[in-house]
Amino acid sequence: MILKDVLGALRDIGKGMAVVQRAPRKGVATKLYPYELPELPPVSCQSLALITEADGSDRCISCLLCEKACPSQVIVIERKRNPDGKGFVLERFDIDLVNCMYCAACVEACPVSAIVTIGDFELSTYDLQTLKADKEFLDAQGRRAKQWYSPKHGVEYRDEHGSIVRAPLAEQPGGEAARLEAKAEEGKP
Amino acid sequence: MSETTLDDQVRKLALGVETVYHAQSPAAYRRLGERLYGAGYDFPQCLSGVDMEYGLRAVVNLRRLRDQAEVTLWLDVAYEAPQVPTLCDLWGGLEWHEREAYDLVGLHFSGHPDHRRILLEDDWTIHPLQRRYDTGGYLIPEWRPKPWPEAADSDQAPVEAAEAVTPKEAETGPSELSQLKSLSAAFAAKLQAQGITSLKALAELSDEALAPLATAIGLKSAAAVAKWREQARQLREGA
Amino acid sequence: MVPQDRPALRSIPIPKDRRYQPRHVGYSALKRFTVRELLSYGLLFFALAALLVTIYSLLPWLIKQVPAFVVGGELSGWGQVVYGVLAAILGFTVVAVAALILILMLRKYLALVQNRYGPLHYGPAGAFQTVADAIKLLVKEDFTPGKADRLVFTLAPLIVFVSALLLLTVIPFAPGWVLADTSVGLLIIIAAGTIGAYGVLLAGWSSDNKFGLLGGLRATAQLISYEIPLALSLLTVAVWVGSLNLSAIVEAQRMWWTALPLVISLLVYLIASLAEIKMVPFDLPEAESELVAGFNTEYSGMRFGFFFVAEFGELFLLPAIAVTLFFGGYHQPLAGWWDFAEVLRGWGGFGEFLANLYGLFWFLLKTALLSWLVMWLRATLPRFRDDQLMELCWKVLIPLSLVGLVVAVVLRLVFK
Amino acid sequence: MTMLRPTELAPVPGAQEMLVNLGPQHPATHGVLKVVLGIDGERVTRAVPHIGFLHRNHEKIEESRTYHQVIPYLDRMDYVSGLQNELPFCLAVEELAGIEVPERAKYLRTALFELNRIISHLVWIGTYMLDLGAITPFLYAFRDREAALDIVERTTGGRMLPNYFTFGGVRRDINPRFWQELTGFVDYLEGVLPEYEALTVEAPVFRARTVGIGVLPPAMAINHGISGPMLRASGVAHDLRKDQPYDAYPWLDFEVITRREGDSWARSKLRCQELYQSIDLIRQCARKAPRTGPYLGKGRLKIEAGRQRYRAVEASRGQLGVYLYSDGGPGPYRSKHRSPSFTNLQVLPDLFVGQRFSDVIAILGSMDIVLGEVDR
Repeated sequence: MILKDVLGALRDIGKGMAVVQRAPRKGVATKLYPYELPELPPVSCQSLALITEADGSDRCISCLLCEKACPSQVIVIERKRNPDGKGFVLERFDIDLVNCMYCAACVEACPVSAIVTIGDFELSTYDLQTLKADKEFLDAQGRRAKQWYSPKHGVEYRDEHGSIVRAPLAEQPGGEAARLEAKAEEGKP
Repeated sequence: MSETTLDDQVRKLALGVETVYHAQSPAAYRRLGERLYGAGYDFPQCLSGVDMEYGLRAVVNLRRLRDQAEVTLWLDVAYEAPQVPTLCDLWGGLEWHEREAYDLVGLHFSGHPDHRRILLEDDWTIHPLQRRYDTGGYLIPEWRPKPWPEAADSDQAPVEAAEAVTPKEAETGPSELSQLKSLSAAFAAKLQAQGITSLKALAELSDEALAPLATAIGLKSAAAVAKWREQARQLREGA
Repeated sequence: MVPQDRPALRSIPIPKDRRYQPRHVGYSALKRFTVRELLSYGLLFFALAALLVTIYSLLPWLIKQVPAFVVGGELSGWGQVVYGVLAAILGFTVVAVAALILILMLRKYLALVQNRYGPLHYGPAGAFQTVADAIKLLVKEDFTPGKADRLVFTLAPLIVFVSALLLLTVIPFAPGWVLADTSVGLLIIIAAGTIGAYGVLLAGWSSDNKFGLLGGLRATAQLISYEIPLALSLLTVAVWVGSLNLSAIVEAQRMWWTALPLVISLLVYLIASLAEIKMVPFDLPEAESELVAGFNTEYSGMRFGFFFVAEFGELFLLPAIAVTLFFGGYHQPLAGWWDFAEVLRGWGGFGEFLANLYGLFWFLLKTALLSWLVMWLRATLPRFRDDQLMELCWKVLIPLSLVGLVVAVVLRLVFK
Repeated sequence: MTMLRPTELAPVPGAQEMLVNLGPQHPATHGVLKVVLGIDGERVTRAVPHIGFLHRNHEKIEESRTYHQVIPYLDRMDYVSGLQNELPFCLAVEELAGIEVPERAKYLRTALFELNRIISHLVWIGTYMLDLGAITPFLYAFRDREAALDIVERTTGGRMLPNYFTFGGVRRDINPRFWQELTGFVDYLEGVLPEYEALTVEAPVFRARTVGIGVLPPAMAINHGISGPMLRASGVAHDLRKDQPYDAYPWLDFEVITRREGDSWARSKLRCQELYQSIDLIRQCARKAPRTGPYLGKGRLKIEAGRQRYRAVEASRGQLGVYLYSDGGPGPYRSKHRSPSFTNLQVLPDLFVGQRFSDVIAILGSMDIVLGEVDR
C-alpha cells in the first residue's frame, strides 16, 4: 500500500520532469525588445498621432469632439476662425501622453479620422515633460506611422510616395472579406 | 429572430424576479433584513452607499441560491443621523461592504463589530463619495442639500409587502423543476409557460415534442431540452 | 459638480536628442543555448576546473619542491604556515569558480527548459554573466542593520563558507590528488556539515529580522535533522569498504561501484544532500515567497556572496562526495576490467600525470551529471512544507538509512 | 488601510507570539495586500488583513464621467482580465436604457469573455506555483498567455486594458482572422494543459502542500458571499453563466463544475477544469456565431432618473457586479462595483488562523485575488 503510494508519487514526479525536459522543443518565447521589434496590428493602441494628408494639410477640422470625449481630459485644443473661408484653423493641439489612458475614445469620436492610434513602442523617455505632446510631435508621429485604424476610414497606410491609401478590404476589421467586398460592390453603382 | 428575443425574455424575467423593498425607518430596515434572511435569501451580493443629495442611502442586493431570486433593500437616512443597523451578523459577506460604505459614503452602521475605515487611512477626515466633495476631495462651495422627498415619507406600504414574503410563497416559482441542475430560473418559467410544470411532464415528453418545445422557448436545438428530460427521468427513477 | 480645473499644458517642443532611440549594436549572440554550445562551454569549464583542481591537489607536492620549507622530509613551521595560507586561497578559488560555473549552468539550464534565453549579454552567450555578478557583489555596499550583532553578523557567512571549504580538503580528485589524505575523511565530512548549521542559525539570529530568524530556525532544524540520515548513509559505505579513508574507499570501487549493493543508502544520501544544499524541493530556509529571503534577508554585498558561493559550492561538493563514495570516484566505469588510466600510466612520469587528468575528467563528469539531476529537480518541483520536511526525514529517511545500514552489514558478512 | 486596534494587539493567551508583516511589499501577496500575522513558532495565531494601498476611488471619478467615458476606467479594476470588468456595466446600462444587442455581438463578447478567463487562470497557475516554489510553470503560463493576449490585441487594440465592449455590442468589428486565430489558440492550449496539470495539480509535492489546507465549508462560503471557483470548489453549484444567463450563454451547452473538498487543491483543480470548459465554450462560440451581421446594436443611451439596477456576471474570480443608479444625466450618478476579490478576501482570517505559516501562502494563492480589484 505504502509502496504503491510511493511508486505513484515517483511516477508523477517523473511525468513532471519529462514535461520540463521536453519543453525546449517549443523554442524560445522571449522577444529581445529593442533588437526584435514586434509586429503590431493596425488597431494597436500604443500611442496617438495626428494624420496629415500627402500635401501637408491637416485632416483635423478643430471640431473639439475628441476634447469632449476624452475621459481623462488630456486633450487641449485652441482654434481660431479661418480668415479665408468657413471653418476653423488649429492654433494648438496638445495631448498629455503621461495622463492619457490610450483608450481611443478620441479616435471613436473623430468624424474625419484625423486623430488615430498607432502601434509605436518607442515613447520611452528620460524626461516626463517630453511626453506632453504638441501638434508638431503628433504630426511627426503621424508621418512616421506605417499603418493605423480609424472607425471612419478603416485601416489605412502610407505608401512610399507619402500619400494615404486605404488597405484592401481583406485586411479591414470585419467579418469575412467577401462580405465587405460584396457591400462595396453594392455601393459603387 | 427568436435568438435575439430570447435574451430579452430572459432579461425581463430576471428583472421581474427582482423585488425592491424601500425601508422607511432603521428599525424597519433591520426587520426586513431578518425577514428576508428567514425567507431564504442566503447570498449577500452587494451593499452600496449612495449619496442622494437629500440624505444617504444604503442599498443591499441579496440573492437566493435556491431559485436565483434577487431582492433589493434600501434605507434612506438623513445626513445628520446616518445610522443604519448592521446586517453583517446575518450575512457575514456584508461586513467589508459596510465598512466600505462607511469609509467612502459616510453611513454609520450601528452594531457593526469592526466599524473602521477600510480603504482610506484611519485619520482621513472626509467621506469622498459624498456629493459635496469634488473629485479632488475639496468641498464644493455652492453645494446645498436638497429637501427630503415628501412622497417617500408618507408611503408605508412596502413594509407590509415585505412582511408577506415567506419561504413558501417564494417557492411558487420553478418549484419542482428547480431540482434540475442545469435549468435556470428563467428557463423553468418558460417551460412552465409551455405547460411543463412538473418533472413528470418533462420526463414523459416524446422525442417529437422536443423540437417544437425548444423553438417555443427560444432554444436553437432540442439538445438542451433532451438533457433536461434525461435529468428529470433520472431524478424520478432515483426517487 | 464643478468642472475640473486643469492647469494648461506646457507647449514645449520635444528635443530630438531626448527621444529614446534603440541602439542597434552589433549583436552576435542572439541565439539559443544549443547542445553544441553546451558541450563546448562544458569543455571550456572543464579545462578551467581541471587547471584549478590540479594546482590545488598538487599543492603538497609543489610546496615540498621548495627546499627552504622542508626539514628532514617533513614541512617546517614556516612551511606549514605558507602551505596553509596557499591551500586556503586555492580552496577558496576552487569553490568560487565551481560555484560561478554552476550558477551559470543552472541559469542557462533553467532558461532552456523555460523557453527563454537566460544570461545573454556579457561574453559569448552570456558566459561572463556570473563574473559580472560577482564583481557587482564585491563593489556593493556592505550593509549591517543597526540592531544587528555585528560580530556574529560578520562571522556567520564565514562559518558557512569554511564548512563548505572543509569538504574540499578530503575529496580525492585523482589517485594521490588529495589535500588531506587522512584516515578520518568521512568524519570530517560529517563534522563540516554540522558546523555549517551553526553559521546559518547565527546568520538568521544576528541580523535582527523576523524573516531572518524564521529562516535561520527552519534551516537549523532542517540541517541538523538531515545530518542523521546523511551520516548513517555515509556509515554504510565505511561498513562495506571497511575504511574511513576516502582514497581507500575509491580504490575499493575499481570494478564494482558501491552504489550497486548500497542502493538504499545512495537514495537516502541523494535526498538528504538535497536538503543540505537547501535546493528545491527543500529550499524552505530561504523560501522567497514566504520568508522573503530567509536567513540571508539582511545580507548584502560580499557577505551575501559568501552564502551564495557556499550554497552553489555545496551543489558541487555534495555530488562530488556522492561520486567518491558511491560512483567509483575518479575511476572510469568497470576500471577493474580494462582501465585506460593503466595504459597512460605505462608511459612513465608524464603518462602518470595524464592518467590523473583522465581520472579527474571522469570525476568531474560524474559530478556534473549529478548536479544536473539536482537542477532538473529544481526546475520541476515546488517546495515542501516544514512539517512535511521533518516527517520525510524522521519517518522515512532515518528508518530507511537504518535499513540500509543493516543491509550493508549483512552484505559484508556474506560477501567478504 | 488602517492601524491595528489595541484589541487586535492584545496577546493571544497561551501563545508566544511574534507579529510579522506579510506585505505590503512581499513576494507572495500578489500586489500590495498587507496581512499582519501573529505566529507562534510556525503556527498562525491571528491574521489581520489591511487593504487600500492601491485605492484610486474609481467610483468617484466615474461620477463625473459619461457612460462611454467610464468604460476605460473599468479595465483598471481587475487588470489581469481587463475585458471582463466592462461587461456588467454594459449589461446594466443596456438593460436600463433598453439597448438591443445583436446576436453576433453577443457571441463576440462571450468568446472574448471566456478568452479572458483563460488568460486570468493562466496567470493564476503561474503565480500560485511561484508561491509554492516552482518557477517553471510560471514561465510556461506566461508564454501561452502571450498568444492569447496577441489575439486580444489584434481585435481590440489593447492587450490588458482593451476598452472594447460598449453599450449594444462591441466597439469595432473583429479582425478577419479572429475566429481562426481563436480556435487555433484553444487547440494549442488543449494540447498543453495536460503538461500544466502534470506540473501542478497532479504533482505529488503540490498535492502534499494543498490537499486538506484551507477548507472552506459551503455554508460559510455562501454566508460570506464567496463566489466563483472558491464557492464551486466548496460544492455549491452557483454560476451566473447558468443561473442568470447573459449574452450568448443561454445558447451554449455546458455544465457547472463543482468539487466537494473545498480545500486549496480543489480550488486549483477546479480552475484547471474551468480552463477546459472555457476552451469548449470558445469552440461552441466559434461554431455557432454568425459570420455576418452588425456588431453594434442601435439604441439611445438615455436612462430615466431614479432607475437603479444591480447586474452581475461570472468573472474568472467570481461574481463581478455593478450597482448602477441614474439621475437621468449623461453619466452614472453612482456606480458601485462589487468585485469578487474584495468579497472573497473577507474569509482570509477564518482560513488563516490555526494554519502553519507556509500554508498561509498556499491558501492566499488559491484564493486568487487581484489587488487592483480589491482596492479599486
